[in-house]
Amino acid sequence: MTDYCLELKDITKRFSTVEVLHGVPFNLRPGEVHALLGENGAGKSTLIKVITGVHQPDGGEIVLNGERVHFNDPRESREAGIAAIYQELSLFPDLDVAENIFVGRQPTTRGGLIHWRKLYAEAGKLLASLGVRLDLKQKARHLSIAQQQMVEIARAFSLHARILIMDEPTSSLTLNEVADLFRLVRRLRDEGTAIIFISHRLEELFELADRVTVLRDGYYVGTHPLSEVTRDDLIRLMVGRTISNLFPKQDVPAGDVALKVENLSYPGVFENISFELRKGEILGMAGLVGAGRTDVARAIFGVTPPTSGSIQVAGQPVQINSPQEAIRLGLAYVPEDRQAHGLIPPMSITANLSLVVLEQCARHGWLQDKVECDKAFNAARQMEVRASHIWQKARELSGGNQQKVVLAKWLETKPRILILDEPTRGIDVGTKAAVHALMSKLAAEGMAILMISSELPEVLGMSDRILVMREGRMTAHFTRAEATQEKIISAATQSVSAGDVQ
Amino acid sequence: MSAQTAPRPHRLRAIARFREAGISIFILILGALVALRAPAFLTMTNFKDILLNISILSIVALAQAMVIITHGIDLSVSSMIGLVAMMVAFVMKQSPEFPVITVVLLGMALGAALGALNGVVISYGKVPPIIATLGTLSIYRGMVFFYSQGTWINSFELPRSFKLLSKGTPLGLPNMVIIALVFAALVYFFLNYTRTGRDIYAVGSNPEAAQMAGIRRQRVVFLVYLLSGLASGLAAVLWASRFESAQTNTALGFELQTVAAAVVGGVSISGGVGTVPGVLLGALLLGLIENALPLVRISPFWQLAAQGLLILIAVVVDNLIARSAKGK
Amino acid sequence: GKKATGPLTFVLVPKNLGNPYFDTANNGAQEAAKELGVTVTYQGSAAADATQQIQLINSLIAQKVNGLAISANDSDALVPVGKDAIKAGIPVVSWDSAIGKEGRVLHINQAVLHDIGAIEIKMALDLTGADGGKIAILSATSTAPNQNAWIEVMKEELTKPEYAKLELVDVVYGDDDDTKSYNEAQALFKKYPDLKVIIAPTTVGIAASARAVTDAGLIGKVFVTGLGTPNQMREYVKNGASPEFALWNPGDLGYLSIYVLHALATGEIKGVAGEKFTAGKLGEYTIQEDADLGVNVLLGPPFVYNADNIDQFNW
Amino acid sequence: MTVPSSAEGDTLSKSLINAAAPPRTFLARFQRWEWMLVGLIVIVVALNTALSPYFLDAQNLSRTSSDFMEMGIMMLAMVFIIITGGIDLSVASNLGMCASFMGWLFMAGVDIWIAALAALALGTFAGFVNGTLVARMKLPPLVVTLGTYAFYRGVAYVLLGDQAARGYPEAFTYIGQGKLLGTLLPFSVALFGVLAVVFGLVLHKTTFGRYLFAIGNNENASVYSGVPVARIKVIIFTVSGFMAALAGLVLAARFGSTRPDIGNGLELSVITAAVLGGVDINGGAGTMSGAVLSLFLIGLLRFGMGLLNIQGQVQGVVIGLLLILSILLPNVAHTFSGSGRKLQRHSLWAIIAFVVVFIAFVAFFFWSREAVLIK
Ligand SMILES: Nc1ncnc2c1ncn2[C@@H]1O[C@H](COP(=O)(O)OP(=O)(O)OP(=O)(O)O)[C@@H](O)[C@H]1O
Ligand SMILES: Nc1ncnc2c1ncn2[C@@H]1O[C@H](COP(=O)(O)OP(=O)(O)OP(=O)(O)O)[C@@H](O)[C@H]1O
Ligand SMILES: [Mg+2]
Ligand SMILES: [Mg+2]
Repeated sequence: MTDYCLELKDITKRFSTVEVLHGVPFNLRPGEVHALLGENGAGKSTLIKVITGVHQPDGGEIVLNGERVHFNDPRESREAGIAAIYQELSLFPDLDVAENIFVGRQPTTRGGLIHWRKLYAEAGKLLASLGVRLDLKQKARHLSIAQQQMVEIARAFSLHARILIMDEPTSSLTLNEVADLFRLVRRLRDEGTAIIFISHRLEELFELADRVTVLRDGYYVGTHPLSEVTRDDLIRLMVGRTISNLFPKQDVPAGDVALKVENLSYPGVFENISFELRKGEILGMAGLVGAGRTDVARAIFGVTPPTSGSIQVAGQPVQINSPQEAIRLGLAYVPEDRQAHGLIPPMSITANLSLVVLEQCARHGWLQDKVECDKAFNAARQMEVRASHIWQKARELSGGNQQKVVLAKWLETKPRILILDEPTRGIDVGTKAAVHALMSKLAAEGMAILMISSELPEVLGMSDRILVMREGRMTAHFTRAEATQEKIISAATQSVSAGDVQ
Repeated sequence: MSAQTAPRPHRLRAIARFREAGISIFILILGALVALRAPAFLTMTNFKDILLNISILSIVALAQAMVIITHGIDLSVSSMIGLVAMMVAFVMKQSPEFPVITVVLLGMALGAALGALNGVVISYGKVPPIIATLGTLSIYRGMVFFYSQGTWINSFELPRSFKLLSKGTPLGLPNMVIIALVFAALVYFFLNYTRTGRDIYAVGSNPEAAQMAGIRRQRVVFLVYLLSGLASGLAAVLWASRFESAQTNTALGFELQTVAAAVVGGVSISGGVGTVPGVLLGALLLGLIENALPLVRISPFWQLAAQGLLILIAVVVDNLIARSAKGK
Repeated sequence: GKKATGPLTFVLVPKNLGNPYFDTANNGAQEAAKELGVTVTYQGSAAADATQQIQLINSLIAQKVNGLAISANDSDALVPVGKDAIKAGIPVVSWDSAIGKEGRVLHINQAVLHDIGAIEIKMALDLTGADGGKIAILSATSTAPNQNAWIEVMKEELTKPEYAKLELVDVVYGDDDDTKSYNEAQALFKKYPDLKVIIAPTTVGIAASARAVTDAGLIGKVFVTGLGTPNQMREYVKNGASPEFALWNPGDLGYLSIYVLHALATGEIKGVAGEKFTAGKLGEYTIQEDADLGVNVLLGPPFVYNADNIDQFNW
Repeated sequence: MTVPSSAEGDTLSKSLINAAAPPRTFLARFQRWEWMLVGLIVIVVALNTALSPYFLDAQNLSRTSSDFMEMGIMMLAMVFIIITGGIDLSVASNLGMCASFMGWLFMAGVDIWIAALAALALGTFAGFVNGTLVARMKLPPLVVTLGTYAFYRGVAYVLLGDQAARGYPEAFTYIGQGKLLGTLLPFSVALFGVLAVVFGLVLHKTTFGRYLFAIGNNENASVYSGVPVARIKVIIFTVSGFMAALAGLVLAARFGSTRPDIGNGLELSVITAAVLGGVDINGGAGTMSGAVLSLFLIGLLRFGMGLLNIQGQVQGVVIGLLLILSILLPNVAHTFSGSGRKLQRHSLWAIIAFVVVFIAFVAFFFWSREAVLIK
């Protein structure tokens, strides 16, 4: 068994009194892609962080190239040749794209000074090989989540590490970027790099990984070559049952127009966006990274009001200048960046869940603890949030569970129009099915849903109609029957010379 | 104070220059208005005086800016200046034959030691910067008092060579101005062309990410406070030389001026953002206001109000320009 | 108040600590303490600020000391706490800077207001010579009551015929801050290129002005005078930037304060006009009363320092 | 490791989360920090009682307590602001401006109560200006209030110049000097007590208070969640302005007069009290009880040191040390008791280097000092 470059033996990890990893073994060979799979909160990210030294294990040992190691912080693991992309993105908002890639190890001239020209040249090359078109001098602050993810990937690749760990790198990427990424990953693998890969998109695992290790509730379930298991096997290993009917959107007769958007523009970001959204309908919005879908959603929700164009809610023309007004009009928006916009990480699950409906938990401004607590408990239960209790801090939750809290929080407002931006980003298959079922149910009850998603199967499966955006413009509009993967991709990538589609 | 070339290729350079445009324009307008009312403003002596007056401020403000870029603040600079100035003055009084250069080094070393204490408490002791330096602000000031027992060192007790350190003009400009310019150039170089310099921005921009990216965050944080102490030590020597005295209340309240110069110069109080030219312009603006108000014969009772108002206007104008630049 | 028995404890309260002027007063006070066989402690706040000074006095009242001699940071703000102290049976006198009349038994006046203003103008004329010329005043803070009173006197003096050639062109404030005073002095040279004299009735301002004159190379063109301490001014008296300046002896002021407190605490005097008492080496004093200062004791005329005598003093 | 059978079942039927609230009684909410402050207060009281016979004297405590009330009044609103991640450096200047305005009006013959109301209005407006610049112009609070710090104090000088306003009627000075009928309790202390309760309740028991914490912990997410962030910021700065003006009235009443430099420098004391009280300077955490306790701690400590004739500067050193050590010591203890992080060789060298530098500094300090002072 000496051909393992990394071996974990009986890793145990506790957070205060709660044990989240119970003696987990894991091994990795050079030149393989080893997938890590498990439900939300199963302990994948924690395991990764134990490997890289973000957390120290409470038990067990880590053997790297035959030697027992102990990392006090990520720097040490990095020096030992391990590079990682964490689930929570960690760019430097005030540094530009190129410098973000090389931070801490900028190329220098012989005199030891930073060689800026070389830095930009190399960053450009790297991004080009990933198929990303980004302004190298743009500050990371202005990047979308997906773009940030690409920069993180570029950074990890530039390290030329012997072990590369990627925790849900594709969670907000679209097919094209994923394809580019996989091409690169394969090349690295062929060069002998060992890769740990985490994703909730099972198709990706089959496409890329050689072996898979499954965790459940912090326990080790098993390791299998992917050639020997089926999708259903994996799901059963993960959740202990099978899940059928992944995209169950029922057909509901569309009702009145709930939201009508006409010629919405924000110069330089998006132009002339027009669409209608009816009650009971799910309108999918597809597009590549940076197509401007999030910006449109934010404009509608009043975060950054559009400079021109009109919005009608239930037939009434409205002016939405702030999220508050949007909420009052019955809109809800589940943002794509849950850390920055969705959650208040240092506060409890309860406080997070009640934040948007705080007035309902209060009488004349005085908080009614009992009401708040009940509301939060029910909401968390319904969404199957996995945590020890509802007073746990949101930042201590696993990524997927955080996403569930954000979803639950917005559903609490009982919106008439729900805008979902990457709603199932980082959510495991089981819960994803539940979320999809929920969306379907809500639509059936008359809610109008605008769903932005980079996961094409989700868009295709859940939407009644599909809009495609490219570079801030609408380029196509399909009904469910017309839409195919190919058509969407082509609309998302090729500019339509004839201008906007109605 | 000429605009230095940014290390980045074209477009960003244009933006970076534009970033300082707001305050530059404001300085020009203010200068023009003052010149109209007070002809004495546009004289060589006056320019020299302004430069002299902002030299010390620039040095400390640059160090303060580095601290602020890491998302910290050093309120203790004024007390460090007070303490080091007193100690240096004591040494000068005791041994007037000491070569001036060693005194400068001594002052910097003493300041660095005080800064290191701040740095340890903040970086390794994890005490929030504002709390730690609010504490050392009064601790170091108390030490001045304890050290001197209330004695002041006066002009006649200081050797001439020491007084000339700040005012001599062997190179055309007063030494102090040259020292400040050299210091600014070094900081500029450090911040833009060394990894450690870039680490300062990285740490301020996202501390956790910096740690993950292998930057020794605590070391960087420690370093900026050390540098802040070092700069304060240098400033203290210049201060004692320029004002030819050391008193228990030397530089009292100066910390707010250094913070003001940095933030007026575009250093973001939430970390990660700030440039050397910006800080120099910030110091220049403050120096200009201080110089101009007496010259234009604004009633002394109005001076403080005018000063505050001008700072506010400068910040607002700068903000509006920056925002309209982003909107385009 | 009630007559204290036992060993007496008096407290000398300066405007703030760490100022040689006040420390010199304390030296005088300690000398008096030794002569009288009493204890004198020297207690001040960190900053020259009324709020802090009141806190300090409250804790001194709580300790039931036998007498307080206070140099007030704010003549009015200290009145209530002074009253409290008197009510608690503690005699309160003010020195150097007065507390409002109701807040103390009497004030120990370093020099007659008028004398100080007059001597400053006289020194200015000495410096300009008979031809006169432009003069400016650089004061401390615009709120300092004694400064303002002196400035008033100076303006009155200037109306006299012998000073007709002197022209007061400006009054500026250096806030007793070295840097600000220096800048204000610099600005004065620029505003008035033919300025002859700067009068700075403040120890901080006079030193800063003299240094500004020296730095600007204006020695012999612009002269500085006013109120200063010998050590601070020694350099500038010798280099000619400030050939003469005035001040009383703060040591004597502290000395006298303790004698007055002692006389009050032992019941030797009650603090009404006309009473007489002897203050050690300083001789006999009479308590007087006038409209501005209320009941007070006058230390004596201010002393003029110049190149001939300055080396006799070290404080 | 095998999977225990309990994990085999249907996830949906498994209870995933617990509502069991951690104890939420008043005492439990009294977190570690507050207990530490209580402990420190007990120590200070015990030490002072042992060292000075004058300390535990109702009359004395009553007299000294009013010395800290202006600070306390401003601190209450400052806690709000700091919890949202902001800061208000202009409070003491605003206090000065309002007190001066009142004095100016009074000297111009306006009835004192009308002048006082006008001063309250001015302070409120000044706070509103701060809030507007912060919330609407999106300028950092530190920058804005650094500007108004100079401006408001400047206005005080413009109003009163070299004059003092004096002669306030007794009915008015009662606010700062009076005691509640028949008791030793100063009116200002009672006023502060009532306000502290109100502010504490608002902070911990209302939606408004919850919003403050939300903003301090994640302002962006608060905006997305429909929290009226801008409005709340304007409100808290306005309240801070009002409280500064109120503190100005109390201080002017206590002084019985106003000069434009009144209350100079108090802002740092106010901030010190708040942060020593456990209010997180980065926003998002803190309690009103902690802040109030720390105010008492500082007051008792200063009074006690005053009784022991400890000089003002030394008192500053003690408070400074207290501020740093109260946070540093628990952190250090935590690090050393910490989880298996062993001391590495280079950190050992660093510690040695630091100690050497420290000793060298101290040695030089005393050597150079004695060379001059003792001769
Ligand atoms: N800092 C922490 N404090 C307390 N509990 C934590 C902390 N970090 C993680 N946990 C808990 O550890 C468990 C595992 O979390 P982890 O992030 O490893 O899950 P995951 O498998 O990555 O899930 P996901 O797919 O949702 O990202 C979760 O129950 C989580 O609540
Ligand atoms: N044409 C463009 N030119 C420059 N910047 C753009 C353009 N379109 C979008 N952006 C910027 O790119 C970022 C991504 O936009 P947005 O997040 O709306 O895209 P998206 O379709 O949601 O993509 P993602 O899947 O990456 O979230 C935004 O910051 C936006 O300002
Ligand atoms: Mg995870
Ligand atoms: Mg998006």
